[in-house]
Amino acid sequence: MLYRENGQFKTSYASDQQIFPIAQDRLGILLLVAFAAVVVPMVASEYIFRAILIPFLILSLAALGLNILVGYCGQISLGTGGFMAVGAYAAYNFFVRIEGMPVVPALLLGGVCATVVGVLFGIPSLRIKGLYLAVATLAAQFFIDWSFLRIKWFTNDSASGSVSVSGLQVLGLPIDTPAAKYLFCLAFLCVFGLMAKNLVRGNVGREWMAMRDMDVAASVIGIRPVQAKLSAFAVSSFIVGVAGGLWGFVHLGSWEPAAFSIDRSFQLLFMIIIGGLGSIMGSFFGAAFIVILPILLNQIPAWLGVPISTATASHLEYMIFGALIVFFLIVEPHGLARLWSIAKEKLRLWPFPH
Amino acid sequence: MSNSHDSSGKKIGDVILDVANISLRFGGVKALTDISFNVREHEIRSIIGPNGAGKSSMLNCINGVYAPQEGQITFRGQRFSHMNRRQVAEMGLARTFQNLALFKGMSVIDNIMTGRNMKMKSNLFLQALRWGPAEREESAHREHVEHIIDFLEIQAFRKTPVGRLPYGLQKRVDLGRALAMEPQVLLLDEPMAGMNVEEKQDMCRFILDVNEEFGTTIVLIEHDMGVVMDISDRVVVLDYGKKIGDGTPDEVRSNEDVISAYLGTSH
Amino acid sequence: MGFFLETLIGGLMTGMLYSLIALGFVLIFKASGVFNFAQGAMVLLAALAMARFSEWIPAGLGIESKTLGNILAFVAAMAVMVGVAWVIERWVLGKLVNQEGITLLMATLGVTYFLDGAGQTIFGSDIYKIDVGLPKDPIFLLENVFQGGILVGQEDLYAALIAASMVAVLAAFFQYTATGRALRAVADDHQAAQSIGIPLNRIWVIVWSVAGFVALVAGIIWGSKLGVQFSLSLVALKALPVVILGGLTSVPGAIIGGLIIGVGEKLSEVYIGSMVGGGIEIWFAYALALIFLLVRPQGLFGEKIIDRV
Amino acid sequence: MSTPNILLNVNGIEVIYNHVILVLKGVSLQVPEGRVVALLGGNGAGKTTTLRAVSNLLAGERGEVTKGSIELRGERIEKLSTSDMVNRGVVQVMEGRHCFAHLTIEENLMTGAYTRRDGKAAVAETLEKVYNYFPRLKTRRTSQAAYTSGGEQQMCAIGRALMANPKMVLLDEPSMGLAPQIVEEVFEIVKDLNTKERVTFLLAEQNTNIALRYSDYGYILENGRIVMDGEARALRENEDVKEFYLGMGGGDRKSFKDVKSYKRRKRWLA
Amino acid sequence: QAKEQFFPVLVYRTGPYAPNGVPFANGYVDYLKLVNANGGLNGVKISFEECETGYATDRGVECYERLKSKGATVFQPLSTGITFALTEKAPVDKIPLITAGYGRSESADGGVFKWNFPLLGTYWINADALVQHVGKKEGGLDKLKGKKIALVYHDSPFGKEPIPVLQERAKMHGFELQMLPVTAPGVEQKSTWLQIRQSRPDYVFLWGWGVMNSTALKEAVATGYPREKMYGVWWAGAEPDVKDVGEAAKGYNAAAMQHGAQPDAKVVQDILAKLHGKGQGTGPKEEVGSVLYMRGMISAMLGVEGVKRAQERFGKGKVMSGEQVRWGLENLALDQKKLDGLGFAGVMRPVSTSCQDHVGAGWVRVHTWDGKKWGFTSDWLQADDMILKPMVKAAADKYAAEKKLERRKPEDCQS
Ligand SMILES: Nc1ncnc2c1ncn2[C@@H]1O[C@H](COP(=O)(O)OP(=O)(O)OP(=O)(O)O)[C@@H](O)[C@H]1O
Ligand SMILES: Nc1ncnc2c1ncn2[C@@H]1O[C@H](COP(=O)(O)OP(=O)(O)OP(=O)(O)O)[C@@H](O)[C@H]1O
Ligand SMILES: CC(C)C[C@H](N)C(=O)O
Ligand SMILES: [Mg+2]
Ligand SMILES: [Mg+2]
Repeated sequence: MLYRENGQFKTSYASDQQIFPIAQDRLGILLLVAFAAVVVPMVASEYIFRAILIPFLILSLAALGLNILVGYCGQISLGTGGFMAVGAYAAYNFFVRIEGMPVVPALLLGGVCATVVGVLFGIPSLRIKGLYLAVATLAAQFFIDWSFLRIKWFTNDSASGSVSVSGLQVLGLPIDTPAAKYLFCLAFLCVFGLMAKNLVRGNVGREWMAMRDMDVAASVIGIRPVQAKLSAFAVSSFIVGVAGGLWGFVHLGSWEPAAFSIDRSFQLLFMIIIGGLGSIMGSFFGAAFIVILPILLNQIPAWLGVPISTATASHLEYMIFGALIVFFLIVEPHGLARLWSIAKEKLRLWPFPH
Repeated sequence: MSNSHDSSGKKIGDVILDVANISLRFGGVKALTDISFNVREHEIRSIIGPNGAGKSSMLNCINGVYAPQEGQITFRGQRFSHMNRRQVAEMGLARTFQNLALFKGMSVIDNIMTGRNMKMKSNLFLQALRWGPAEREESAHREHVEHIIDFLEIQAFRKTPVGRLPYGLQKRVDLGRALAMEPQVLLLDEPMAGMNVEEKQDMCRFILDVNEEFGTTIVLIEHDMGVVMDISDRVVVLDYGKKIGDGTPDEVRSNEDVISAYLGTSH
Repeated sequence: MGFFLETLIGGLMTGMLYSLIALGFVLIFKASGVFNFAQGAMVLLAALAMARFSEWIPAGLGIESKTLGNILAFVAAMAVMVGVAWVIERWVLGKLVNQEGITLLMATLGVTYFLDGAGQTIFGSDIYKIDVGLPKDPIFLLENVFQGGILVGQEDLYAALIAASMVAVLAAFFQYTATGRALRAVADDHQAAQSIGIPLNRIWVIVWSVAGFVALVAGIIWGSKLGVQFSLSLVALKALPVVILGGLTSVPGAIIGGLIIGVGEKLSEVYIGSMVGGGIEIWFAYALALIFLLVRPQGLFGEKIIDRV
Repeated sequence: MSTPNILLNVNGIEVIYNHVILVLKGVSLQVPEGRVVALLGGNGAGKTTTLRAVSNLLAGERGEVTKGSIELRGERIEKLSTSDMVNRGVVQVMEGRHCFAHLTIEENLMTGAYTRRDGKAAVAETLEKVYNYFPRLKTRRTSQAAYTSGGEQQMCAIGRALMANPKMVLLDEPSMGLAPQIVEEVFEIVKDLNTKERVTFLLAEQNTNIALRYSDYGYILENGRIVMDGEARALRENEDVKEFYLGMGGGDRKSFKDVKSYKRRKRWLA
Repeated sequence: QAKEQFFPVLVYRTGPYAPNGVPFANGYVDYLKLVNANGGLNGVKISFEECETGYATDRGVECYERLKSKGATVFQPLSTGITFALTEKAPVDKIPLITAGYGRSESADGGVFKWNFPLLGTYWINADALVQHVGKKEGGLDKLKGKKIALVYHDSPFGKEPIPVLQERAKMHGFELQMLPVTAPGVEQKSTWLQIRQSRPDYVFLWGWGVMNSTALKEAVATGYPREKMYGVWWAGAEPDVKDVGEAAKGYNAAAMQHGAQPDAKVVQDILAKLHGKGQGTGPKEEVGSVLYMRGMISAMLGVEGVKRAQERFGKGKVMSGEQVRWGLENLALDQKKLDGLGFAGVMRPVSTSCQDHVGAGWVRVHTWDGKKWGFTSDWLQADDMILKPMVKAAADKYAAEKKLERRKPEDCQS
């Protein structure tokens, strides 16, 4: 039906404080979740699951975590890959070293380890800001990478540094089919997405944003920088760590530190910038853009039946991808999420412009 | 509560804030030299002076943004050689900023809600789940903030990101955020800059209301002498970091030093 | 002792080479407030252009002299870089005036992808050679003092000299000329700079061209050291700790930062790395930068981060 | 339409920010050469937006002129860049100072002379002139702009514009944050430049009182529309203007203390 | 619709490893084309599609998923990292992996790694052969006592593969092993080579790939380490590794996975005549027959022969399934005659695999760069099974235990 806000009067603050104050939005989200949980598993092919949907969900989750830190709290981090690695390797250790450890607690414990490491590396943020902090967080990235390559204990003494897990199950249900894996990730994403949304629209979220927008003013109204920043690091690394665990356990199954290299850190950062800093929705948009677009671009020549060589195709893919990034930034510097909300705003006003 | 508009009828209390021999230097620049003055409870105390006199720096010392090299500040009986921002805020001191220090990416409501952060107690987990108490707390504070929004007459802009508001309204939001802290002492740094007469009148009304209804003590920096002389109980005058006058508006107005340094003859 | 000195000198030389790349970052940041992620891609593109033109031009025109061939190739490669600068201004930055730093950074990322793709499409993705006659053989100093002498790479030595002189020129330019001042103004506030009539578009073309020139020089030196192929663009990653350690806005900082990082990472790798299994230099460089930043958050020579209400 | 002595002609412009926010809804105004024209109006009326439209600074705010035309000496200028405008002698002093934070006060001023081509000596002369206007700047000349006080920054912004030796200045809220005498001085400078050097001014001001005292003509803008215009003198006498913009409803100036209306207080208590 | 056997082609023609990835890919594709030109697999045409992995594991996995759904029946991941990831997936999807000369060394054990085929050699074989070779140079393995060998390796699973064997050998013969990791992609090696200059190892083993190799050679030149004492893995012994170092790399040695650069081989001449001669070749003509081109060709040939072998059992002229190809690979019997017939005379030796042995032949030669081209400088070497067998078995058992797998039963070997 028509997308209208009119006539929906809020009679209490609680109702105005809902996640999606507009009824059509609520309905839309419900439908979307239902679609994702019920329809998609029935229609998607194995390739779509394994190569597109599962990576998309997991990276969305990681982007969501990173967005809390960068988008909401304003602390640019390039150590995300590292924190994901901590989550993955820690979960791995819990999983293989403790007999009978179920998957979900292992992943959550992995997240907890990532939290600890994240907070540790977050401490410099109390002094270092902006791009300086961004580059400094690379110290975390490279150090963590190195540790997992070099310290054999972390990889259960595997000679190559590569580890693998198998036989995942939740409450006796095996997670081996692509659809099961997909639903498993989807569940994580929904739960964490909801919790993150709650956080950012509550007091903690406001404290983060206040730190981001103007830290002096924030401290003057009584926000404690230490607490605000470190809590952002903690929450963010927790989510990122869990995403790392999922990436290793569910998507790759077997991985080496390179799976969480600096490229991953950059990739995640790009996702949230393109998607929209400080927007939960933006994390999803960004992940979709960065995960799916190259795959699509890569396949377009094949679909069109244009016989160009792989090299040319992937160079073209790079060029088009780069051009699209620039294009979207020019259209809307605040990311796809903002573009989306402008579109909605226009829709709301339609057919009366302005 | 008094309903007289006359300053003589207002209960002015004891000294709540006492600034003693404050000196502040930045490298070679002496922003403040040996400044002392006090502020009494419930009064409206103005600080005036030419540009660069050190007025904003004075406020910055009071709420802990700057640490003066010398001197003490006594607030509600506690003495500090330099103030801790959080502690000061907890003790009931709030301020607005000359160069708008709003949280640009947040909506009006959220900006004002941040003023209540110290009063919100529920922890991270409760907030993540929006479990009962967290939800109730949020609603309660939201209600308070809505009152402030009504009071400042910015209902229409509730959800607008503050960065998009015109300057004058941003100043109001700044005030709103400070009010949300329910402060005992409110420091206002040029709250009326960039407003026309009508808007200044509104702003004065807000300030006076707060002062009278809640007994909030106000420290005001302002360049509009009309406003300062009309609403303040006492005025401090700074010039080049030194105090050159202190007293009631009438006393200050007739002080020769003040006239030559600041007011000029045209006033 | 001899070995220590050798490592030290090796570190200093490598550091200078990092500085050369860091310089490109600093230049653009200082002059437009953009953290140019594409610096590495520019180095690669410039090197590719130089390498291929120095094959194509002599072959096409039948030029025998290697020097002449190299000079022509240099000119052609520079023309490519100016073209890139123009395109970036016209299609990217010009449309993003007054946006936040992070948005601009992201845009340069788009540029990176584009240049990587375009460069390899045009110039190929094989490994190519740049030979501008930098001597490759090592020289040995103080052979009478230390057994075996102290090894110094001649190529590195030349490169270091070139880097140092470029830094000196650029530092003076920023501090003492009116254009330099205007550039710094642009970095502070695009809109205000426009309001007083600084033509952002022209300025940006110039700055990016200069950065292109720096990239070309860096590309030639690194390219003749490593060979020209894709990984050249990754060298930029090594310049990041240098830039922040020296200060994002300081030209001389790029040099000092480079020296500190170069020495720090080589010494650490050789002396600490061998105890813990090696491969620590990359994170050590960053950790070193981090430690310096804890003391000076704006880097050694960077402008103080303004934090006022 | 433009007669020779109309320097700036703004013709029914509409401005939209971010593709959705319509701010100016058909604003027209003329600025004759050598005059001082004031643009008045409350918060959010669209004064700044109008000035930005003229100086072409809208793009950076993601705004655009979607209707109408702007002419400078008969030439359409919507497509020009800001620096073209400066080269044609039109300089804007932006609202909110916008000094170059990392540059010293003097460097700020000197960048203002970026477009000057008349030699170092002439620039130095203008610099001296600006220091004469604002002695306070001279004492703070080596200080980084970010670390000067609000008023000092305002002076710096005005001074910086003057360094370009403009033919026309778009002044946005020059009085903001300045001490009363300085405000007076700024307007004296306006008058001075206007009479001696025939510099044309278009000024957006909240301080209606002083703006109307120093200008020849005024436009009042509310909600993106011009609601009234006329000779400054006439406007000053207008009853509505007196009440709403000069705070002198019904004759004398009211004390700020007495403006509280019962209605509002009641709402606050409720 | 004609019958087609689909061959996925994972390649990297862009990115840091492109200079090495391209000739390999060209050889691979050219061979497939050649097979088609010669009438296909007993009448079944080969169709193939390239997918760019950039040598990145996640993209490799994506390629795998994509091409798998198009009916791929045998994968060659062309990266040890990707192989590790796919080793988990292949058994589920029932698609065999050929990792000729790379991958997990323990996957030589077909009893555990049913779907992996590290044909022609694993890194353990490579490392062992090199030790034997330098031993011979010294005049006997016992002469290695007290010597020092530095291993300069790509800091990744690939680079770490040879370590267990080298350590084992070091223990046996009493030489010292100095391990020097190089962070990928390997453009910064100054400190590595300073350390080498200081510790003066008798030999340097270079376990590199891509730009790391040429950089290592340049640093060796810059620090004056004799190239003659450097021995590369078989992925560090091709033209792109030495090309831009040129003369200065003279004397540098590398293992050859049987073949070297052999532009004169019959199969190469066939390709030149039947493809490049008609303008249907892939890549530049001059590179046909270069080391990596040959390797690509051989890898493709192994896959093709696997399919053909399967057809022998399951029906000639039919399209084979993954499981059938797996059987074919497990029962390869490429004797010299067959090889010669295919045009590989002088290029390689017979290969025959079995249920237990997924390598088929562990022959190594050493070739040396003379400043212009690679030429063989050693006899055939063979890894010492006495040493490797138990190691492979132990490692495979460990893997099986971790994964809770059973060793394959004899009857499983029949299927
Ligand atoms: N960048 C922007 N994006 C969106 N809306 C904007 C932007 N700038 C201004 N506006 C809107 O345009 C309207 C007019 O603003 P403008 O700044 O022109 O007013 P003004 O008359 O200068 O007010 P003031 O006296 O407060 O400076 C306001 O409602 C404001 O919210
Ligand atoms: N952080 C700082 N570093 C250096 N100098 C400073 C700093 N803060 C203030 N100053 C200087 O101290 C003096 C007083 O500044 P302050 O901002 O207190 O003036 P003010 O009285 O508020 O003036 P205005 O009315 O113009 O706002 C000024 O000359 C200013 O340049
Ligand atoms: C061609 C590649 C398989 C070689 C690479 N070094 C690896 O083993 O990963
Ligand atoms: Mg001030
Ligand atoms: Mg305005």
